[in-house]
Amino acid sequence: MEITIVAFGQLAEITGKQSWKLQGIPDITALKQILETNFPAIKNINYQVAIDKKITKENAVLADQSTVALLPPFSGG
Amino acid sequence: MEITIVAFGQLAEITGKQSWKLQGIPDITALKQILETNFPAIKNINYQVAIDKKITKENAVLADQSTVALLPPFSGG
Amino acid sequence: MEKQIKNIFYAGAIQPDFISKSISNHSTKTDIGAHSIFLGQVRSDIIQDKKVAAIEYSSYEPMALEKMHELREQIFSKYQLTCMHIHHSLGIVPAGEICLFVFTSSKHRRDAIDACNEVVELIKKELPVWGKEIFEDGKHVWKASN
Amino acid sequence: MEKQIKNIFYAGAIQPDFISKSISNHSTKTDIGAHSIFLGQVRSDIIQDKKVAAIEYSSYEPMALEKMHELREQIFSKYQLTCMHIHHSLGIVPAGEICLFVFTSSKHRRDAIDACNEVVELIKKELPVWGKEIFEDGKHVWKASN
Repeated sequence: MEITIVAFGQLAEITGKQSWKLQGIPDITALKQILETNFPAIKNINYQVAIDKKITKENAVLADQSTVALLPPFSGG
Repeated sequence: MEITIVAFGQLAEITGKQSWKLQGIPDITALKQILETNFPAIKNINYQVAIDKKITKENAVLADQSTVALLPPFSGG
Repeated sequence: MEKQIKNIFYAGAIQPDFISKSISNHSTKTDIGAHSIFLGQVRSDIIQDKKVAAIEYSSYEPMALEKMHELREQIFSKYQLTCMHIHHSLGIVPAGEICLFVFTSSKHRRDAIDACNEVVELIKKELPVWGKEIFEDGKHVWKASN
Repeated sequence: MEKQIKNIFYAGAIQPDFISKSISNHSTKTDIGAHSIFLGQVRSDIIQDKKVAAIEYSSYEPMALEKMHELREQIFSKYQLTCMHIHHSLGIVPAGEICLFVFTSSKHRRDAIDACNEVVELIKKELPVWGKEIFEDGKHVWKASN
């Protein structure tokens, strides 16, 4: 069970990377816990999570090969 | 006592002229009567009148040398 | 104090190049964050089975310019604008070409957008301008007010 | 049926010439009576006593394009539009230059104007795009959402 994480904006800055793989993460809640443990500054960002390009407000189970995007507040336009 | 009449759009078409002079017209009501007698088709147009570039909704006395504009409904833009 | 009356009239169709020059003129004004532009384009409407080929615009120019000056002051007192530019065609504008160009700029978008919307309505309602819709056969009707 | 996903991204500052070409492309569509255009321009804001020299835009592009496709369908189902064109910069846009170009066209003006306003709000709220405000000294802050 492997997922790909992609990070943008200040989240890419905090994590120091734009894309990486993780194994054995069952769901979004578990992923957030791991990320916030490894990168405590993430907790200061009001970020959203998208699974395979769809924003997920609730917890959700992660399927093998899914891509999880970490999205800081949008500021386009 | 002389005033200048200027007509625009379909009012210039109906009267056949864009500008002419009239003598001895005391006020707007008198002017409208004369115009509507001479050019009955004017009565079909919902026109406004401006004295010296200001629209006059009510009757108004005409001063010597004033310019009265006959303005059909605006359709700019 | 002298009133600075700006001319808004433009002979014939407003050219896209004129619009792009007007936009690029604002690149030195780095306090602007938003531009709102409205363009009126002449439609080839079908009226009584005949197709409009062009509109010929005429105006009572001295009155229109005075009125536009008043509307300008009204808009600037209501909205936080950096600038506003208005251009209206006079003479013949073929179908498909631009006859009205309204351009507002502001720091934040709501002022530019709301001012642009409002001034377009005021221009159509309050400026002594008339459109003569000319058909392909040369005949015409006077455009209904909008 | 295949979805036709349009690219909205433009490398660097959107040039005024690109805008004028986009306008003149519509002169053959003689059922259009009104165009509404919104342009976002990069401001040289002062933040913590430092002046913004440019904004560098990045996006999660595949998601942004899918989302824009949805927004497009939503807007077309709500308004009577002839067409809508959206262009958003990616990469560095210097202060004073254009970073967003939204262009709607319709027969009557209310559709173009209201659709343009609404899609600008949706773009700012829903597209995964980020602006990094770069100061004259090369340091940066992340733009606050708007």
